Amino acid sequence: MILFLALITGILTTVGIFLILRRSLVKVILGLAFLGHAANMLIFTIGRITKGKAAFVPEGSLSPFEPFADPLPQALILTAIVIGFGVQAFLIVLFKQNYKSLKSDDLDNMNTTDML
Amino acid sequence: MAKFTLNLLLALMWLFLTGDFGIVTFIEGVVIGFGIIYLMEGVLGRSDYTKKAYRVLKLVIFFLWELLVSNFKVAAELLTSRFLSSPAIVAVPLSVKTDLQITLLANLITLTPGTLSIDVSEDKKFLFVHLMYGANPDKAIADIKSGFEKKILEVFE
Amino acid sequence: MFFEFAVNFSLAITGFSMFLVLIRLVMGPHTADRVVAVDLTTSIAIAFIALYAIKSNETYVLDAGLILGFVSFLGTVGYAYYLQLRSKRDE
Amino acid sequence: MSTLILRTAVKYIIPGMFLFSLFLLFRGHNEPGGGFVGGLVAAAAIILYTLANGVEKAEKMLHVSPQKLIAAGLLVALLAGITGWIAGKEFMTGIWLDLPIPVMGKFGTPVLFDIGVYLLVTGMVVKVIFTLADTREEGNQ
Amino acid sequence: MTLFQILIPFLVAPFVPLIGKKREGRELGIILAFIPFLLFISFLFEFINLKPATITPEIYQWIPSIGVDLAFRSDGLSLLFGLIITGIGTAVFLFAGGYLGKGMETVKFYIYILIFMGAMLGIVFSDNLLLLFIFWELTSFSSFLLIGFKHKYLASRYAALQALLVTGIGGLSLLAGVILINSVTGTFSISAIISDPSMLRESSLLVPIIILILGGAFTKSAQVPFHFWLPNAMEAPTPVSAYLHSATMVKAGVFLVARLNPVFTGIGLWNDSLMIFGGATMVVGAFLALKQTDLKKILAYTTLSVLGTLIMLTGYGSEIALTTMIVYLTAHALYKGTLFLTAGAIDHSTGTRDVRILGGLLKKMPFTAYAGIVAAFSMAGIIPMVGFVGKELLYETAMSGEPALFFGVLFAGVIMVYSAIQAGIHPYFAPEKETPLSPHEGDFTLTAGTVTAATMGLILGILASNLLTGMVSLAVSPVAGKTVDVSLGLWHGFNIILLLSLGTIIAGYGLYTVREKLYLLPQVYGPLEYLMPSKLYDKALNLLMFTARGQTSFFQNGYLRNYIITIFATALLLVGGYFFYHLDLTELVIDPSMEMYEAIAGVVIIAGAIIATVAKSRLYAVMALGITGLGVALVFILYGAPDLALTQLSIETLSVILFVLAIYKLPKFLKLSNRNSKIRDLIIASTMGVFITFVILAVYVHEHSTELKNFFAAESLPGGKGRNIVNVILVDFRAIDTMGEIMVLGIAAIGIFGLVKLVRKGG
Amino acid sequence: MMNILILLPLVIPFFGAVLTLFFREKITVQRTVFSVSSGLVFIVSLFLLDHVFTSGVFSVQIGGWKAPFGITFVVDKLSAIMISISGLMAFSTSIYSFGSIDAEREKFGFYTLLSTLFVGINGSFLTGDLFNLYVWFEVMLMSSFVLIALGGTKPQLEGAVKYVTLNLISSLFFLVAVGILYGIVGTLNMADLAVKIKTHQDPWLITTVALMFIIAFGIKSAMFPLFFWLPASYHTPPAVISAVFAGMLTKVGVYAMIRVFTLIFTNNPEVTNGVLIVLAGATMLVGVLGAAAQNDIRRILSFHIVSQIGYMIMGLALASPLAIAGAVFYIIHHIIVKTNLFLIGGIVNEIKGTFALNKLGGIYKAYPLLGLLFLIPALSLAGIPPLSGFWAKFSLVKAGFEAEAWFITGLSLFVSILTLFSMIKIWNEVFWKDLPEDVENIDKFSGFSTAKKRFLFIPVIILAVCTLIIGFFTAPFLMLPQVPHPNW
Amino acid sequence: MSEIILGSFLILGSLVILLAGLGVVKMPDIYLRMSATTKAATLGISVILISTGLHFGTTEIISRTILIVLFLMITAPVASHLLGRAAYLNKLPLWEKTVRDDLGDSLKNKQTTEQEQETN
Ligand code: NA
Ligand code: NA
Repeated sequence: MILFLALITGILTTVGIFLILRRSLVKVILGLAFLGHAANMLIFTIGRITKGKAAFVPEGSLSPFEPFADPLPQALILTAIVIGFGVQAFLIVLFKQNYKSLKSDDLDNMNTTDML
Repeated sequence: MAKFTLNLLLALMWLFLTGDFGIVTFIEGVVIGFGIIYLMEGVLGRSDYTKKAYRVLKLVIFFLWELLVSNFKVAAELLTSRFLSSPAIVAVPLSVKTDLQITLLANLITLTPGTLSIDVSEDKKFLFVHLMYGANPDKAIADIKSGFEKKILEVFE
Repeated sequence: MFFEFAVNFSLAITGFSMFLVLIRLVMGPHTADRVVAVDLTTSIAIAFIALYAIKSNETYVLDAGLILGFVSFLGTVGYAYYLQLRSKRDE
Repeated sequence: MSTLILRTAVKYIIPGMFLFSLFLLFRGHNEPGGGFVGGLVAAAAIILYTLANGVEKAEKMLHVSPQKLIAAGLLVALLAGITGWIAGKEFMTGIWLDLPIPVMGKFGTPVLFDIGVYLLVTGMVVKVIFTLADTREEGNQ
Repeated sequence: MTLFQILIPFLVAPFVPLIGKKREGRELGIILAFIPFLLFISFLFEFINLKPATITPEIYQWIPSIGVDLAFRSDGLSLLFGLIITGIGTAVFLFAGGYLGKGMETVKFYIYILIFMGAMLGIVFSDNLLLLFIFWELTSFSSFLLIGFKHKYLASRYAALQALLVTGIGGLSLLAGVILINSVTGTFSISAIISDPSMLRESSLLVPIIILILGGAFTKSAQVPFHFWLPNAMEAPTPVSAYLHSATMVKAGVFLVARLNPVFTGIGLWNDSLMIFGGATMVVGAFLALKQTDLKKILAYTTLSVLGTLIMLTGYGSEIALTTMIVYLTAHALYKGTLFLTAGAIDHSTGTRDVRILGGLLKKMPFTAYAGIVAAFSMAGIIPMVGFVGKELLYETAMSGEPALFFGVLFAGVIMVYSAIQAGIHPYFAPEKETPLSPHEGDFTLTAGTVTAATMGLILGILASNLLTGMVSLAVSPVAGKTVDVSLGLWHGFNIILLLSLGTIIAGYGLYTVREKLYLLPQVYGPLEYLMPSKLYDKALNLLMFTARGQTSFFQNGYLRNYIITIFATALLLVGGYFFYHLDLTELVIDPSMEMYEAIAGVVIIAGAIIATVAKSRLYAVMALGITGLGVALVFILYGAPDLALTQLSIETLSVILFVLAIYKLPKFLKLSNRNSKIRDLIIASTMGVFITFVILAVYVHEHSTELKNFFAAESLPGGKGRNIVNVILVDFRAIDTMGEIMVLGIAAIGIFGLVKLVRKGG
Repeated sequence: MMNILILLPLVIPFFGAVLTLFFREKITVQRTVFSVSSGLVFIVSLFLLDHVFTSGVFSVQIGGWKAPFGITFVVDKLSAIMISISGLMAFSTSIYSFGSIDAEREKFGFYTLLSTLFVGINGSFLTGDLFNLYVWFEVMLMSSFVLIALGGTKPQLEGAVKYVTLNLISSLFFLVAVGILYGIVGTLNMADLAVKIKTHQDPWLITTVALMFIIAFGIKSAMFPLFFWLPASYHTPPAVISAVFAGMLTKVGVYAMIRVFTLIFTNNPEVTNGVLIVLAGATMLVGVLGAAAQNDIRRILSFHIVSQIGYMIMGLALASPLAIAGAVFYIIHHIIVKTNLFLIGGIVNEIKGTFALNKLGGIYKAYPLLGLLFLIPALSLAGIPPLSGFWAKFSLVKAGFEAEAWFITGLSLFVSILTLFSMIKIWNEVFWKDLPEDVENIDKFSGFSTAKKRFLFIPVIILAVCTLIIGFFTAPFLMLPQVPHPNW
Repeated sequence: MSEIILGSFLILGSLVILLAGLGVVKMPDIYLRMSATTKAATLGISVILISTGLHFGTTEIISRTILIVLFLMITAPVASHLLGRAAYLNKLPLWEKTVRDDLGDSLKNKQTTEQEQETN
């Protein structure tokens, strides 16, 4: 199952990078979202996974019974997801405004600020 | 009155959600429900909740039955690969008046066999329904009117 | 014994159904068709989750089912909103 | 996208969603949920309303401006942190009332913090949606 | 005391605007000339009372941690330079006021030149190499400001930049040398280094140190091949040329070489380099002076020649050579400063500096004429000028050396005479010609300085056996690193050297008579032109600009995907390369077992991922993202992370709504990338994917510490009062993370609002 | 008391941000809140400085949860210095903003965003937890995203796309690296990481992560070949925003790099420092050449940031105490100087309405004081003694020679002459040369109110004085940082 | 015993869902697809959810599953309506054998629109 998760993470990474290399800004944003998924999956997997048992303290007990999932990577991912959402929302709007001013979402039209 | 009912309903829902039917939870639910209704003031229209339990029940049972039947029909359709004949979009003249009634009708129609509500005319006089079997559209319209619409009208009488 | 089989079988069937729906997602042809597919996928996921709740005996999983219900509906409304704006734009 | 059916359905759905969102918020300390998801569900309810009725009506329904919600959320979170200082402990130390409350369990600054999160998340999402869905000024662009 | 003396000019500089705002230039000049003058007097007293045996450095702590102190040393060499700096300074200060007239520009001028003077004094009195370097750089920069004084002219700006770059490069070389010296000896103190040079002389870094130090000295003193900036620097106002580019700053390199001579003398590299470069500069400068018609250019090229001579003499290293160097240096400062100032006065009054149209000024500008003629005599080495003493010594030294150098010295000597006639005799005695302005003598500010300086040259010559001898012996000992007995005299009787002098004078005059033909000489011959250092400088700058543009448009090419590719390629090369190089595949834990429901979640994720890459419409791609999000949420559910699943699902949907609201206005289709780039991208992307996969597998080889997990589990309920450990982490254990996170959301909201609602025109 | 003080650099601007949110319509309130809060942060930072220099490192456990379980906030010499610089920057830019930011931007949350930006920056300096550092980075980045795009002009939007995308990629590398590190070691507390890494069975895996951090922080700090976002965007927003970014942001990346590579990843210096030194050299050179090719004040200055990041990385890579002290000194110096140069560029723009060299000229004649104020930071940047940049360069060169790193040291010297070249180019074109004849001679500045003029000049003067102070009274600053405390 | 009943229900529910899956693939136009799937999916999911609730047997869980079912029942048809309407507004082609189109007629009466055919 580690292999399975590792593979999925790898595929998400591949897709994410492939997408951010597209010319369409929408695809770039999607690519970043995919990379976000990949990062989350990576943290999730690499922080050691436990099948099925969430990190809850059952009623009548002071601590959870082993085995339970490591809650820390989950907390980190949650933070990362939410941050990612904020960033993605901003990116989407940035994209919208860019489209408004350029009438295009082609990144090849967005290089006036770099030119000599 | 309507708001009060809604408030109680919300409190009840709170009980369901928590799965704890104690009095404190109920009061908690009432308080929270009140807050929500306050927030939505002006949005909720007047609604009349009186004892129409029987008619509601009738409607529900009728609906569930129709739901079941519809699935068998679709199953038959798909499994036998019998090709559909003549679908159609028809305009069903509405007797129900209020938004809630129209919505209810539309939803029930959608959940039942071979019919799918697509739109309501702007004057709320027609419901456009897609029929899987539109060979005899007038019969279908009549079925709707005598089935769901009638029962809904009864409930809201 | 049978129940366990039933759960596994149902999991497999719902999974397969999701797969079928994904085929429609790919086939399209119109965006609205794809939206139907996405909506259905999320809906079926509710059943999947419920079945998994039984299998793993973890009831908290069902909360995800309720959320998924909201999400499915909200998403569909969003897509429909898009399609409607689109249709306006195209006129 | 004002269809009668959607409008009517939404009217009856969203009180439940609000309720559910608060439920998620308050029991999040003990079961799945918390300020984030709670806030997101509350925001989802408002979004539904917005999509069905337009921004203007949604603003009216909400009473407070989303920006204030954001500010309030941050403030509440900060206060939850500072309470630790007031109690003579470190920043963000959990200070608990010794009084059990149903669903929530106990009330303490971490719960207050979660409420801040809830407010902020709701405010944030709503603010964004209002901004994007607001077609009132589209005409002059 | 020395600190105070050096600080004075810096302290006065900020107040110049106050003094000068409403004053005539000459008044300002007179007032400010008191500063160099008073300093001159104070140095003079010090010089008179100097007892070489009792010199102790004056030290103030500055940055003790790196051994940089405000350390000063007033020995004969410093004081001689101090006298030149303040003495010529007095003349220049006086002159400039009248020359420049009233106005803000004059005020600026005095600020710059005060700073320069302070810096120059700093160089010569520093007993700390780094302090010396600081002042060194300050002279370069104030020189930059002064060369570019008439900055509205491109030529001025060009020359200023050139001088700054050339001396700047030299400065860096010097800095490197100084730091290396420090690394070897552990000190910056010049006294300490001189008193025990053995550590340095035996160091393995000796060669680079010498080269680096000479790099600094040679650029500053305009030695071949760095000489080209000096003639260009003549764009500066004439007082500047007189002061910086002949009398003082350009001699900083000579000073440095002289100052460090006791450390390095006797080392072949040191002496040979000085002789070769100095000799070459002497000859090249002299040769280039041949065809000049502009007074200032004539003076500039002969200055080059002299600077070369001075360096060469130091390289000679014998006592007599060093003595010669000091005398020659003093003489040069006096006559060249004067000649520059008279050139300025002539320019000021006639409106031209072209010797071909100057003439007959003897009567119209009698004082200037006096100063010019006396200085020219000194330059030509005619008795009884101090220049004569210098030249006699020079020939004497030259005769003891290599024949090549001897002829070089003679050649330069002839041209000195020739140039002296042109600059100091010709304008006064040649037939009068039409000049742009009708010539007249300026007021005393324009003449007092030159007359005094010229006369000083005369006096020093006449009093060679006592006054000059005293001065020179004090100054030469620090250069030689030992007490040198100096005995100078004006008259040595008729001897071969006198004969040589006579010969050069006659030859010089001879050249003067054929000057019209010399003016027509080409500057350089044939293909040599392409090797001219000034051409090379331009070429280097062009090459720099070409490279700069080329590499910038290569790297910063405007295409986001190229940037991204570069980043990932770098990551793959660095991180991936390192990783796979060390990865031991046999160690990996590969557990291919998989439950059916896991596979379903996997299929959902992968389906979404693949669709996203092939989707041809934006919304379709967005849906694909949603599908993947759903799959990821399922994975979270399967592995015990319900909170993650809830959040993931909600957020995924909200993102969809945002996308929908943002993109509905866009055209539906997008097909922008071509096939080749897709393949390239796929290769990069999948390599990265493989890397990530293997990293996960590699990390699984060893268990990690579960200390944190156990702590959170144990403390969640008792300490955090919650059963949902993830939530307790979020709102309690690591609440400050969450605090930052909600802040991000808040900022995003404000940003989005601002971005949409605030659209400014233009930009 | 210290346990409160240490958090104030975070809490004060946080509270300020909240206040400004509540007073959206009242610009005066927002201005006051922001400048007072940044002033307060500066004052607090002085107390922190005092404390670390008299009593040493101080740390606090957020929420009272002991390390490594809770999040640690640490103030040591390095972070105290960085905090004080950030306070100073916040304060001076606040004044400049009053004079230069348009009312619309002020209304649309400019001060809120600046506040949150500094929350993120200060958080990054103070935290002792690697993931928490990620969070503060994100706070900082998000604020900067908005600030760079706020106003929505076309160049801003175009620049923002690149800025945002590439920085997000950096964040992803950072996040992934932190995740992997947790997977390997099982902890996030920096000090704990340092301890646990030393005894780990797979040092090569740790080094892999270390290299990943080089990529992540390398992008953030605009290192070659990861710097592209910077020259693409830094010249697009209003001058004061460019100034804050130019001064603070990349330096936070370098700061993080110094933290991580002096504290955590010390196990394989041959590889990490080897990589860093090569990249440092390339960064210096590519940056300075990029600047040489530009013809716009802010673009020149932007490329120079890249170049000078190379110096800081060089110091880090040389890794001797002097080298690190030099790198830190370089950071301090560069923040002040570069911010000031951008502010001065902004004043030039206020006067003439452009940053383009070919449309400028004659400023020195009309505004000699501005010329002087330009020369101070410009020459400092080029390392002309005895200005601050010289001491930075000096320390690095000395460290380089001591490490016998001849090539990089020589390169650093060569690059400094090119820096001088660029600064003189600006000086020549903007200040010295006359206004080109085909350019309309406008002077918007003379029409400004006295208050506005003061708002523009005061911060420039403050920063110039700081540059002079650091240059002339270098001793305490050069000793200050030494090596970051190895054991928190 | 109850396990056998619940198990059967689960299987039944999943089969109904499979039906929806087949329907969405096989039906020729979007209206027919929705017609087929909305009810099938809703029914199937509801059956599975209720069975799940009964399996766990606590009020908490049962009430939770009932809530989900109710929510689905309310939203599913609304969603279908929205999509159907949107599809119609986007001029999605009806299946060629469609015999009658009142909605189209009513719209045509209101406005004349040029027919742009879009396939995506
Ligand atoms: Na649904
Ligand atoms: Na549905």
